Amino acid sequence: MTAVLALLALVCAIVGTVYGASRLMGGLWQPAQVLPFESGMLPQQHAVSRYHARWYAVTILFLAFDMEMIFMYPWAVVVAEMGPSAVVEMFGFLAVLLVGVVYVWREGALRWT
Amino acid sequence: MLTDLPAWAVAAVIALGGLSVAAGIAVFVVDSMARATFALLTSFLAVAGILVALQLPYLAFVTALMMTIEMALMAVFMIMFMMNPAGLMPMTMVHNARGSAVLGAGAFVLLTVGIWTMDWPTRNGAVPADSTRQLGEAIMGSHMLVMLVIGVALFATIIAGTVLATARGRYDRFGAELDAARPDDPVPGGLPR
Amino acid sequence: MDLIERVRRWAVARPCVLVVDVPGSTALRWTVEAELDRRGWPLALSPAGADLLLVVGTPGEDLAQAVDVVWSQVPGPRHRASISTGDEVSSALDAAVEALGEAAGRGQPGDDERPSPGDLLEQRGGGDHMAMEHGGTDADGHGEGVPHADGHAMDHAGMDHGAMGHGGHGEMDHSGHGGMDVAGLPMAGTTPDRDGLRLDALQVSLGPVLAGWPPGLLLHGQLQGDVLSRVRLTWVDADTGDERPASDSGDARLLALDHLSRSLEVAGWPTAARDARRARDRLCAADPADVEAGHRRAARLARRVRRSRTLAWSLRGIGVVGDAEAGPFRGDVFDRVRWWCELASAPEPPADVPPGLSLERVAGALDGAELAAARLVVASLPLSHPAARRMPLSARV
Amino acid sequence: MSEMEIPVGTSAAAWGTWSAVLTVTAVGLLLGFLVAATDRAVLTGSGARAAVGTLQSGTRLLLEQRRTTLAPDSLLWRLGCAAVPVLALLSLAVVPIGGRTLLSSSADLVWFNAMEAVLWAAVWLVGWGPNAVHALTGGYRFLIQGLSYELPLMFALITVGVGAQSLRTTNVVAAQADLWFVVTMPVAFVVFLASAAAFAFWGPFASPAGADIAGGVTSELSGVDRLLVDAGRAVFLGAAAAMATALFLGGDAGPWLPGPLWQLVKTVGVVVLLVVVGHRVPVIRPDRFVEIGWMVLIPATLLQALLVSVLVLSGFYG
Repeated sequence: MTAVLALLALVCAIVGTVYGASRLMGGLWQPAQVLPFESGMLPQQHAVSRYHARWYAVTILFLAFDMEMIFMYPWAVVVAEMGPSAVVEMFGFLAVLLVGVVYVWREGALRWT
Repeated sequence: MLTDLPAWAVAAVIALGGLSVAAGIAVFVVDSMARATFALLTSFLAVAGILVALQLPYLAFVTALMMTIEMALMAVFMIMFMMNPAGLMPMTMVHNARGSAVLGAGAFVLLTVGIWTMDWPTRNGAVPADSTRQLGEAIMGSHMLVMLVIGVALFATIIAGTVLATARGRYDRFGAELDAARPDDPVPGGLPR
Repeated sequence: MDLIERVRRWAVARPCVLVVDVPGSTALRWTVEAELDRRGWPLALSPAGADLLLVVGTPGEDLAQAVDVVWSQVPGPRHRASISTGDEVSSALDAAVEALGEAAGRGQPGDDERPSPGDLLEQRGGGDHMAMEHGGTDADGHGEGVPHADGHAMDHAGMDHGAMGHGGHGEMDHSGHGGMDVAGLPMAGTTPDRDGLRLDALQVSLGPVLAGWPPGLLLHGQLQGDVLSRVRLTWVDADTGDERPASDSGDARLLALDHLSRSLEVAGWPTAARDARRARDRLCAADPADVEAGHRRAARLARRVRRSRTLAWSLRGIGVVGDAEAGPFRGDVFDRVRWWCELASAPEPPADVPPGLSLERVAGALDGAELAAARLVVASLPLSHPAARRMPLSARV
Repeated sequence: MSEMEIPVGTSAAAWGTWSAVLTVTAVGLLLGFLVAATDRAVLTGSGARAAVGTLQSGTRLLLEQRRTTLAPDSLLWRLGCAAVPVLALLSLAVVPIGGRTLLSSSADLVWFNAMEAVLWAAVWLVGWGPNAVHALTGGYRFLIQGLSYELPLMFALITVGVGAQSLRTTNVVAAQADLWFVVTMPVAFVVFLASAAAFAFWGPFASPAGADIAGGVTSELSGVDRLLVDAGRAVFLGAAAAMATALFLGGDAGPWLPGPLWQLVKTVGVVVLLVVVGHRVPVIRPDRFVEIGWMVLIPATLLQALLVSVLVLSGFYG
């Protein structure tokens, strides 16, 4: 793990160097102060207002389904040892969740409304 | 417990623990919903770092993975619902600040004191060579019931969450008899139905 | 130092170009795009990615203002050039890259008279002449069934400080912000949305300076999430009377390829869009062998586009225009793309393309559409331009 | 004393920490360059000149002025920009280079997955930071695209784990001594590559940086900021190609040539395949991809995992 820390340090150093090199190459320019691009018109309001994500229903499905990953990664390495019962149990578990997915799909919650 | 760990790991646990707490405090200090969310993510990533120091790679990586995705989605909801999400207008997201601060600090002190003064059981057995495999054996073996219960709970979450969160359902899409060939949706999807 | 300067000059020798089309200079733009393709200079999608701002044609007053705003957003080293005749394209690009190298070599932004964002907003706040205020001929070009799209909210939302606090804006409430500005801009107000929720509505403009967008078109609307509503379309500088030559050599195939390249660019298919531009370039050529090659390219492109299942899957069901008035443009975006394909690959120059749809019709089709879908609809539909209607088709520039 | 301490043949143990780290970084940057040059060659049809062109535009971005917009969230914006290349290079820690990985733990595949997941936050921040409508839209598009590809990607990785009975990359490569996994796991292979394009938001999955929203998350980036994000995307794609080689194409196995050369040949092959095929299709719109991801890709990858589990139980993989 120390090697990964060293990698992280090196990569951060590289990013820092790139910024430094840009200052050197670019002749120490200040960042340009500009308006956000709105195809030539001036912005009328701050863009960072409440943003209504039309796909919020998908997030609920995802968060629930995602939990099974906690089990499935460790399951993957013990399949052979545990035998057929492990496969049956895991795919039974997934089948239940898939029924949920089909329900969500039929309700139209995978679409942007 | 910590005496089982090498000195660098103890140092890492303390440093990351401090970072985690500091980031947690930052959640309530910053104005912007985005900053609050990602301060919380920093806190979780520090916890993942602690798990690395405790030599539990799988739990560490999966914590980082899940928490990042979940915080990114939390940002979506924070910015969807909270007024002034970027903190451009002065505002505060805490209510009863004094009371909650006292409560929070009290709980924190209680837990910390508990953790450090408690007489933890000594480890019997060696550190497993492969903690991921050990976890898999536990889930598929002695703790199978946990997985099954959680499976049903997740299924219930999916159904309940969808029912509560969506205004339109299959009857709006396919008609009262559910016999429409193509659903009536404001935005079509990738599949015909 | 000398080495660094030489590296700087080399680095900008193939600049990213943001092309500003001026209405009525379509053929000139084709020449410019062909030359850029030949040189391998990439096209920028926004001023942030551009080094060279290239104005093709002579903009009117409003468009010139928009170009100024865009120019203020281009990072240094930068250069701005305009081209008004076909003969000067190559020499103008050479001069531009030379000037850009000059600017980059200096290292310091010597010419950097960039107006500050505050100044730009201030000008507008002072009620300056802005393209926004122009209703043009299509001032009431909002779709049917849009409540309160009286143009008034559009013109003034966020212009005078605290305007949103005034009554008379229908559903606009202020969700407790009291009309305060931050850094010169107000926060968004809330209005009901397509699905009956009350959501923050962000006033946005699309065009006139936007890649893959019809030249001179300006869209005002509000975004709730990424759903557009209260759409209003206008032409910039429409009231000044556009007396420049309208478009092309009279060959409808060129127009079709132009629409195809724009639609494919917006649909995110850059290699196909490049093929469309190349076919168009060949078809424009004087040499009959080149024209023949252009036909073959166009036919190949048409085949490729029509066969693409992903494209069909992606564009189906968007921007459906139902009635007979729409003529060949009936159907969804994919139907129209296929129609352009048919036109582009026709062996003989087809008869005239039917006139485009009025802005009111198009604005109606955009209302309640998602941003990506709206872009595709605009790219796929021909629009009637007052100037284009008035002007006879004339020879290429 | 445990697996984290015992460097099980890691490159750091074999070559020394710093030379291993430098090798990983250099390989990552070269892979990114390879991807960027191939991409440019296919996009502009310019052939070998694309390599010079890539260097040229990289230098151009290096000397270009940076920008700040009106009332941006500068801290989060810059953090997001810097995080993209950092995560891309960190994901290479579990990609075998010369038969060794920098990090060798019992959960290597999860590490790769986690680096890609942290990217969700980074890209969203790049879109959120500048307080601009196009960038913001792009950031949200990345998230919904992520919701659609993430689970299929996880199932693809898990399928590999099942086949090898380990989540350690070097074990996965070793398990393919007799038969490359791509033969029994074609669906997982394709889904993995498609997901790679999706988390690099490139090619058919480029809608977060789409032309229809003026470049989306990249629309307000100039200078170094743009360089970092673009380089990060390219390195991520290159890292994914190298990972695909290790997970599905037998890593460095092959006759006649030395191992590292085989790995290089395969990785270059995957990159070229990915770029050429990726540019043959238009952008897949995220609102349409949701249903494909959930109703087609998840069942397909699950069937793939089931098939591989049955093969494992039958002793197929030895």
